[in-house]
Amino acid sequence: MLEFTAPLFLALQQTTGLNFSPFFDEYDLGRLMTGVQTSLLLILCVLAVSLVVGLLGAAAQRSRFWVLRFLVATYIAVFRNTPPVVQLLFFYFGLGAFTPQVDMGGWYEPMISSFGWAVIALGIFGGSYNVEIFRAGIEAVPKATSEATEALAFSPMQTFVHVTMPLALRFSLPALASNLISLAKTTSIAYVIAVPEMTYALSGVWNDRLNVGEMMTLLFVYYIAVVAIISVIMGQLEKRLSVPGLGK
Amino acid sequence: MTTEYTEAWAPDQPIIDIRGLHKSFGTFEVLKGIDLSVHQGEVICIIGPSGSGKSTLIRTINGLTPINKGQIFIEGQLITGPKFDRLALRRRVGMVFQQYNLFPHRTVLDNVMMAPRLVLKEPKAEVRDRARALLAKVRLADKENHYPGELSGGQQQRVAIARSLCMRPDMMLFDEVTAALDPETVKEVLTTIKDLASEGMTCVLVTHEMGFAREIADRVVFTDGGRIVESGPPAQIFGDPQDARTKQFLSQVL
Amino acid sequence: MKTMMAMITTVAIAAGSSFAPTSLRAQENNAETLSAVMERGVLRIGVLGAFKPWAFRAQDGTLQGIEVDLAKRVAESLGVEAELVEVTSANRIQFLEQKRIDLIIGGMYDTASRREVVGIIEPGYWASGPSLMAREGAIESWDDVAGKPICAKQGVIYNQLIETDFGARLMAFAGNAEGKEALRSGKCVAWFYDDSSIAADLATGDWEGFEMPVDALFVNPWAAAVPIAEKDGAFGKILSGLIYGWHEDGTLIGLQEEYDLQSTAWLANMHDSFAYDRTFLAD
Amino acid sequence: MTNAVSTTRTRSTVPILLGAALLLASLAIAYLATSHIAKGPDDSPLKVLGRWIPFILEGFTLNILMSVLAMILATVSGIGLGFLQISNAVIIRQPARFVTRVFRNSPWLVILFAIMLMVPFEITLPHFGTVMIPGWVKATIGFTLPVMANIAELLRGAVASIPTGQWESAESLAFSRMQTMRHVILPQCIRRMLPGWMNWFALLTLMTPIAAILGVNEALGNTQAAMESAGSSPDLLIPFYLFLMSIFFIFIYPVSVWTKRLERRFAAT
Repeated sequence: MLEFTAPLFLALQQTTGLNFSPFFDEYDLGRLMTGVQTSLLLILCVLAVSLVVGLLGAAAQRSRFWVLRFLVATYIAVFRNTPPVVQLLFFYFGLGAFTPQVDMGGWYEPMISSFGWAVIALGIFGGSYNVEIFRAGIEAVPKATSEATEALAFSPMQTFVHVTMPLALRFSLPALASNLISLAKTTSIAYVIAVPEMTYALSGVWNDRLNVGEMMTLLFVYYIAVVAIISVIMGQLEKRLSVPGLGK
Repeated sequence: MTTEYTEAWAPDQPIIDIRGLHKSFGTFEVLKGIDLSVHQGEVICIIGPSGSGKSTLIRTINGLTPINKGQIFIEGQLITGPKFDRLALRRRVGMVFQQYNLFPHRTVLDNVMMAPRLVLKEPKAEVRDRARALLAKVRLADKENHYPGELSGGQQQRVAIARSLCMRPDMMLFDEVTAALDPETVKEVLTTIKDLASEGMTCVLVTHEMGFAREIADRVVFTDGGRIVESGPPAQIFGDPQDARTKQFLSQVL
Repeated sequence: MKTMMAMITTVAIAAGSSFAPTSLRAQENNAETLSAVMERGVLRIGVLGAFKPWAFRAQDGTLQGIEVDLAKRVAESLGVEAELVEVTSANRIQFLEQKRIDLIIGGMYDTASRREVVGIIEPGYWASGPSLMAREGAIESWDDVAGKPICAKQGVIYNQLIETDFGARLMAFAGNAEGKEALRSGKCVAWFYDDSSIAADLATGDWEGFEMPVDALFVNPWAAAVPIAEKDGAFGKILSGLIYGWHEDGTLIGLQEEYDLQSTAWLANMHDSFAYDRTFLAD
Repeated sequence: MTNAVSTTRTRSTVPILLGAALLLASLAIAYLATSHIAKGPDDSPLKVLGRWIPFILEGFTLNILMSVLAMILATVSGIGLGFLQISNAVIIRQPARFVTRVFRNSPWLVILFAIMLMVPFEITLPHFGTVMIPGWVKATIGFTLPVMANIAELLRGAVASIPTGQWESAESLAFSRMQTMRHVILPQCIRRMLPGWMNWFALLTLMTPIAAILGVNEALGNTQAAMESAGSSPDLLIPFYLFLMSIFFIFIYPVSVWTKRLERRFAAT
């Protein structure tokens, strides 16, 4: 790839002074590629964890046990009202100190890497918003619908799985899309615990090459593209799940 | 048809037997002692001013609304006791609501098939055949792949009736099923109910359609203030009401 | 030696108080900073904030340390107030370019690429080189880091080396505190940073069970820096003279002792080679 | 009303108690987690924390200052941008939408980096001479931009949600577009925007610690500096970070509770 881009971007640098080093310098290209891969994987994992946490939380909120409901309420209150950066640092440095170490053949590494902690911390952070979104979705399902299922002898579980959840999911989609997008953007703060995602990778490049403007432009383009991709996927999902006459 | 359900009950006994029923919401007493029995194949219309407890009464019959005092027997079984299996009851008693309450994310055919498949775990092919037959019966065979949102209110209400019938209930409860409909679609729903009644289905209806009540009811029950004021054959209630309140009510609605 | 002599002469001229006005006027085109500083009465020096014992926050919130000391000395020599601006290694050059600060005294290596963008003041006032801090016995030689996670700090110039030359996996944190904490809690096998800083950490007694198992990869002077246009202007010359003086009169070695740092060969050499032979003063 | 459904409704009117309980719990956890590894009674992590609390709180005032200033700037500029977005002229509308889009879709940290590194630290104004922009001011600008874009979007959404009948009836009364906007549409929009606006304030405040990454001495930066100065002992981490989370929580939680109440009240009407 480098042999195609290098002449072009070297010429660009000579004529305009714009230094897009990842497109002609092998080391910087490596950083960029690691950055893209790590960032995409991080976003994917964080979104997945946040969705699972959100669903579990929303289900737990409907539990008959007040202790469980109180725990979920506490979880939401704490994670939605404290800074995500501090949460991340707290998880990584605070709780990370108590995780066991794994023998890597002569040296030890923590069982949960900085990437792992970023997934956990950001997933839980994003999940606290998803719980509320799913709850709102569930509350938007007309009560009369579950009345009908009751009259038809559905069990509460059957009602939840076959009627409430499918409807709640559809009602939640727009809010969910915007939360997932904002969560994907928030993954950039994994920078503080040295996860080699995009912001980390490119800041490394501009520290060494002093090409802040160029790398910043790349960074903006990257995140706008990521947001666009998530919007498209969520839009497609909304379209596929859309049912004539529902939600209009 | 109902032998596996109860042995003590014989078809000549009341299929629904309500005794001394009381129900309060908070401090407000909605039902102040209702006694009502319905026999198999009977069509009962409950009429009365709004707030008189008609809807609450019909909802207690399949346990949607828990009661405070009294007893309800369905096919000889006490359903108001603590240990009663409500799900088993609801398989026997079909109910249709004012707001059709179809599942908007499922097609018409799926709506009809869902309960027998999930609750009764019946084989798919069998349920599908029955569902199609029922949709044909409510004259909606051509709409089976439509979604509820694409249908008119009257059509949705007929799907709701088919959906209930697909559970093969022994009796049907109709809670003001035409109240939310446009006038032009009321008739198609009433026709469906009439067909059902003429086939011998036990039906209890809460309705504001006096003409319809007069036409199909075996017995009309007038409730007011949480009590049954009077009941009797439609000719008697509409033609020669005994109680002053009945007279006044009928003079307002007729 | 010839250049050294030339330098000293120029510095002497530049710093000589009676000649200052003339020389300032002569250097007008590249004396912007100095005149701005004098006019303002405030010298803004960029120092690191979490870089013990060179620059760090004391409990009362004030900045203290060797570099802070030096920064104040510069201001004092110019007869202006010192305004300390906390910078990070990732932003100090930008700060200087944008004229937010007049001068960097912030643990910055003198390198060829930096000489292209900022005015590096000769001589350096300190020197160090990249080394490792690790749990005792964990690392024996530089080759031991291959394939292992190594903590470092964002924006340190030699970070790249440990990946390219030794095949380690670099984990760079925004601040030293986080990087060292990551080492302590076992997130990486070593902390890759300056030997001087590591020695300072080990000297505090807070790092029992840790060691500096390898020699520095190289020894690199730390230089103060001014905007590139000022390097050969009055401001650059004055600084150069001041730093020369600190070597010569033992100020730097004194600070090394004051802050309980291990004495380094580099400072001693500088002191020896700059020392002015005053024996002739003896009667 | 059936039992199965009613459980979802019974929630969340214990906010203040919950907050207090959380704070106590976090301090208790901090104490339990650290007391047994403390070196001695004089040097326990909580004692160390106690000594540094004024320094951390001093940093926290900067967080509040940044968030309040950024919110004011973002509200004014966001409303302006929002109006540009719904302008009738394409030439105004399109650039406004583009700006909104860029700032809504970029991470806070990236915007902050961009502002911190690419905006000069000193500007020359015609009458004031050279003015220096301190780091926290630049950070404030960096925080303003994403909030501005989102407030613009809030405004656009709120205006769009006003039924067209309102516009038509105002038009039939011979109101100009500006008059309609001022006297009919905006008063209704403010009500609709309020919960969203408060949400953004909370979010903004919670993002301010990222300024520490770029060297602003706010609460997080001061917390890290404090731990470093206190000998960066590992048993400081949990109490220090928990304390930091607690002060943000105490500040933001009432805002969230209030926002939720407003949301519910507006949803009800």
